[in-house]
Amino acid sequence: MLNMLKQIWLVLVLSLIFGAALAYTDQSTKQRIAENRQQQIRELAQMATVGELVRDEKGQAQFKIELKKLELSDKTLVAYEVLPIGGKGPRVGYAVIGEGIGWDRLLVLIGLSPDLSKITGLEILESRETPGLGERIKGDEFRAQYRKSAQKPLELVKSTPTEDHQVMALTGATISSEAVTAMVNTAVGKVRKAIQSNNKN
Amino acid sequence: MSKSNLVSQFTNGLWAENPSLVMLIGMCPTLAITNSVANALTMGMATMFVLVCSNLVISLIRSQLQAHLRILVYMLIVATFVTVADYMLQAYLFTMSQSLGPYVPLIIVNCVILARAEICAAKKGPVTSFVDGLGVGLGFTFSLTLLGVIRELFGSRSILNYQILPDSFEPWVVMVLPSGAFLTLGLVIGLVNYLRSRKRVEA
Amino acid sequence: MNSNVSHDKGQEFSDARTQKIHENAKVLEKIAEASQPEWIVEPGPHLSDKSTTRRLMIDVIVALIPAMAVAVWVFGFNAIRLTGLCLVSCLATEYLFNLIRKRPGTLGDFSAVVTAIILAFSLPPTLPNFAVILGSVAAIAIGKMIFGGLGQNIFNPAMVGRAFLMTAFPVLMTTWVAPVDWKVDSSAPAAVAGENVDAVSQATPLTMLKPGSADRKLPVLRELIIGRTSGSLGETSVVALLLGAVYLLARRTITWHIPLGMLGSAVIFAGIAYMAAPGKFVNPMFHLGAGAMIFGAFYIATDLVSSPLSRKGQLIYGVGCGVLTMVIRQFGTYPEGVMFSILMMNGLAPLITRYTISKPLGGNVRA
Amino acid sequence: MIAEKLIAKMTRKKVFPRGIHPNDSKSATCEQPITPLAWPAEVTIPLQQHIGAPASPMVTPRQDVKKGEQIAAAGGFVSAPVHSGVGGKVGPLTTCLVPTGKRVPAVSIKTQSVPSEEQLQAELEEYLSPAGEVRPIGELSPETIIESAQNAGLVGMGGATFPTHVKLKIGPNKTIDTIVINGSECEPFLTADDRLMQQAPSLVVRGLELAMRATGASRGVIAIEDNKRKAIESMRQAVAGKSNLEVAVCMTKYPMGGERQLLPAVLGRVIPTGGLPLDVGVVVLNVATSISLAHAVDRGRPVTHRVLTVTGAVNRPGNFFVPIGTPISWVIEQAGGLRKDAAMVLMGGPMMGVTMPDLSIPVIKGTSGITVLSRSEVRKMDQTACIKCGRCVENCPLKLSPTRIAHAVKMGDLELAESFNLMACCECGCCSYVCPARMPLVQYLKSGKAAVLRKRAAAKAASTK
Repeated sequence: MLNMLKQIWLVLVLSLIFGAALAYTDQSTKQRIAENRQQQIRELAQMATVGELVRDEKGQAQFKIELKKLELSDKTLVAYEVLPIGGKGPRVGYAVIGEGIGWDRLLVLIGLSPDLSKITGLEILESRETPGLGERIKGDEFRAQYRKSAQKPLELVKSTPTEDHQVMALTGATISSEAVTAMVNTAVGKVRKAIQSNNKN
Repeated sequence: MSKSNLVSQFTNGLWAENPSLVMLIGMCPTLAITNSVANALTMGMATMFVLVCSNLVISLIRSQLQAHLRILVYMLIVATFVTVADYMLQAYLFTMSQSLGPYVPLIIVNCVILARAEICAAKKGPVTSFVDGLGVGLGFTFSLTLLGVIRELFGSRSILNYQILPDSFEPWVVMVLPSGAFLTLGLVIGLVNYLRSRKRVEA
Repeated sequence: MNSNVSHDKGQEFSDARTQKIHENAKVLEKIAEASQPEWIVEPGPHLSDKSTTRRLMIDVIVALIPAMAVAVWVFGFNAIRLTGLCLVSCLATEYLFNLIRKRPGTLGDFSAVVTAIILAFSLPPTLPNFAVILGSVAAIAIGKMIFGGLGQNIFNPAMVGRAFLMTAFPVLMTTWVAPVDWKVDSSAPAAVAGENVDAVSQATPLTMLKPGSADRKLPVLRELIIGRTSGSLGETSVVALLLGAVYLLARRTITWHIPLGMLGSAVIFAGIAYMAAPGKFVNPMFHLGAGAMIFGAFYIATDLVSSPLSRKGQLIYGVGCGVLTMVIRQFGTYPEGVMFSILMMNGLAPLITRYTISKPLGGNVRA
Repeated sequence: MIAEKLIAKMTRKKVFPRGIHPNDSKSATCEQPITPLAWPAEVTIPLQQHIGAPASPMVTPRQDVKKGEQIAAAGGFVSAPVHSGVGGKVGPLTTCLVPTGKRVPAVSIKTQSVPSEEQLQAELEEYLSPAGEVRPIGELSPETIIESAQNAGLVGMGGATFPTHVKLKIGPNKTIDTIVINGSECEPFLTADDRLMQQAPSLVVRGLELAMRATGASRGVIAIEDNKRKAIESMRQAVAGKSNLEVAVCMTKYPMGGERQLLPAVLGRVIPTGGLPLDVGVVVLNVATSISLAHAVDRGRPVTHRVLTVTGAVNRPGNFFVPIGTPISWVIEQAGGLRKDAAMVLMGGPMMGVTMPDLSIPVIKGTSGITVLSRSEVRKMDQTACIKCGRCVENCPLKLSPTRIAHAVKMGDLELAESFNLMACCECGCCSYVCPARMPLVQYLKSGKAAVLRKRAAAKAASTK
């Protein structure tokens, strides 16, 4: 026993010291990290609903909105109610996080009009698609296509859309385009159902 | 430890034993996150921070190291500093930490750090080890940034997101892809070898 | 003649006949010494087959003439622009590389010409000039010279160049145009060099197969055979390519193993898929005619350097190319898979060689 | 390759897989009857014309020798005595180059009492006709035959120059059932064996029967390529009525005459790598060797002359009956001299023949021909890098991969080369012939083999110390 202790005392001591150090780091950064996450979502939500985001000289976003997380029965769905800053005034809209798989995990944030009838914006939260191909889903032109009525599920086509609910796929990036479209359709469908059932309750 | 020795210990890591261009270790971050200068710089700095800290700590406790437990102790130390670095990045450079993805935690298994711990820190005093960590870390940052500059310039027309090449220049997507990383690394290593061989001939 | 035998000068000869012969011999020796030719001394064998590296390469170039003609007919000036540009930049790259490395010039073996033409033929007709030049440089520099030049490269240089372009400029490399309509364009010159403003964009037969494609008006087989469809420069016309292929086979520049393996396995693969789900998959003959299948099977996969050495290995290699192509076409996102399948099999070629090389007649040498 | 197999089956011709089809270029000399060559002023007879120990000289300078007199004794069992084909005065003992490139001791003889043309012609006729009275085969013991061969200095006259008596002396554990006379003469240009089979078929058969008697073989096969119609015809007539003898017609293909190709083609027996025909119960003899064996036994005639083809860029190509030791320059002069465009002189045929740097080199027992190539025929060495076309692999009659072996040799990795079966190479040169990159493949293989043998010898020497 003594022999063993002789050998491992250093490991034990180091573990204790480092454990404490890590605990301290975690404590001191935890809040900031959470804020960072929230801030990112808030920025994107403003982009998706209001459509613009002004930054000051330091790069700090000037927010016009606040987010209120919706308590939904569907626990897999993360959605926010978008309210004007300070909570005063009518609801700006909704922000929903859509999740799916393109070539890798994809997270998007979809902005919806207050009556859930229109998609007001689409932002990419997390993507690791192929640069130059799939990553072009981040492009403004592609995302702008999604700003349309949410009444009918969107359809992806490969040539110039002829109908309103059609979205044109990116050349050479069909899978990523498909994934985004599918995520939008699912998320919008789910959130509508969830909010309506919430309202009923 | 004399001053000139310290200087040579420092420059050694910068050039003669540059981890990614000469020793060819730490290839994972070298290839994966050098698609932009900002990424490369951050990664290099994070690695340097971990390297310097772990070198210092290992050097301080080197007399107490049990030979068969040393790797365990190294990992313990390295993992701690990597976690600290990761948290710091997430807290203060959030977007950067997002674009680096899992590569910051992966510094733990970067052989550069383990190699320096084994080669230098476990044998030499804290001052030397500190300087060594600084030199190797800077060398690593340098080579990563070099690759980042080339790849970002041709792959996205810009350096540090500041557009350099005109719009008429069609970006070479291949440069920001992993295949572009291999190509660039290969060419840079070729160039380095050519320079080294010329130096040797002259000497 | 330099005699190795020392003469005994004072020798007397017994009879007149013998003496005469000896005198004759001396005269002969003198004549021979005066006019001694420089004998060529070199290792055997002293005869050789007519084929040389250069001839093999020229054969391939000749075989591609019909495809070139069709390319000009289908894509107009762009065909000439692409081929010319590839030729100039490939040859220049090889020349410069040799210059820098202080090696003797290797342009004379014509391999760079073949690489240039095959690269040009595998590019979309409207690819801008800078991309064409970049692709050529990548093909020769990265695909060939870095490995040590002709014969040392693992991958087909032209395909390396194309893969580079494909990853560097994915959009440019997947923008296709419809064939030039000579009736309309007869007054004005066809598409202005490099600028494809006037060109009509049109999906290739294979792109039409992919889900989501709006214009799924598949061309009939006859169109594929003649080649007036959109696609890469030299891959569209089955008949022109086959014409060249027959020439290559007749000249024994290529053997039947790789093309048969590749086309055969592709047809079988596509046939099984077609029989299993006729609605989802198309006729195997369509796959044979569309895209770079024929071009790849006869001209790219048969590249001597990057294919296995043994005949058995070549058959396996061909089958690998065919199956991979069909897997990519039918299950992958890319509409075309010839380039990737050939590059993948290039990587496997040394291994295939290793496992298919024959045992010597009479068994291995006993250690 | 499949088509060839099919044709062979249909025409009942023998063939081996792979190999090459060079232009045989035999038309210049195949119709030229053998003519005797006038004696040169001086002959230089090398004392080592065979594989094995050199012979030791038995003559002293200024001594007179008669035609057919022995001038050197065998230096051991694997060795052969040497006889003079001319009469004259022995010059000082000297050395000379032999076609293999070695410098060996030699005896030079200044010819005297040069025979007239008629005498020469008579000697040739005697050489081409069977001895008048011969002892029936049954009365000769194997030992007598082998001893006669040994005394006559008989060696393989196809080029390998292995002492024939060693070949015929079969060890106690081995049995031989077949003797194959190799009349395929697959080297382009050469027609000496062809002419011998046309002009002296009965001697070939006599030699074959003697060899069968000596080894105890029950079957005799004479293998001839199908481009020698007349030879096939005359040999068929010569074996008519002899049930244990047959003529096997082979397709014309290089290297049909190699033992490792001939036996699979004719008998369907594959010689194991590193083995000999002996290992599959066969002894292979060359046509000229067979004739010399008949002469040695029936007439006691030593090997002093041989028939060889002089062809290519000479003015009067033909087949000549030449005393051994005659310098090439003399032989060429007798064949009308060199044409103006002559560029290369080969001892042997163009495939395996060796270039002569110097025309004073003498004809030896294994010289089957002298081929002179013109400037336009000499292969141009515009060498490029190996393009891995696989033609050498496809055509190697031993199924080796010459390019891989050559590459290993080039890199100095002999072990790798050996693992690719370097030592199995028979040096036929098919690989170099077909190589579009004009790589001297067979040269790499030859030098690799030599290097391995040197290494082994050094290792052996070191271990015995």
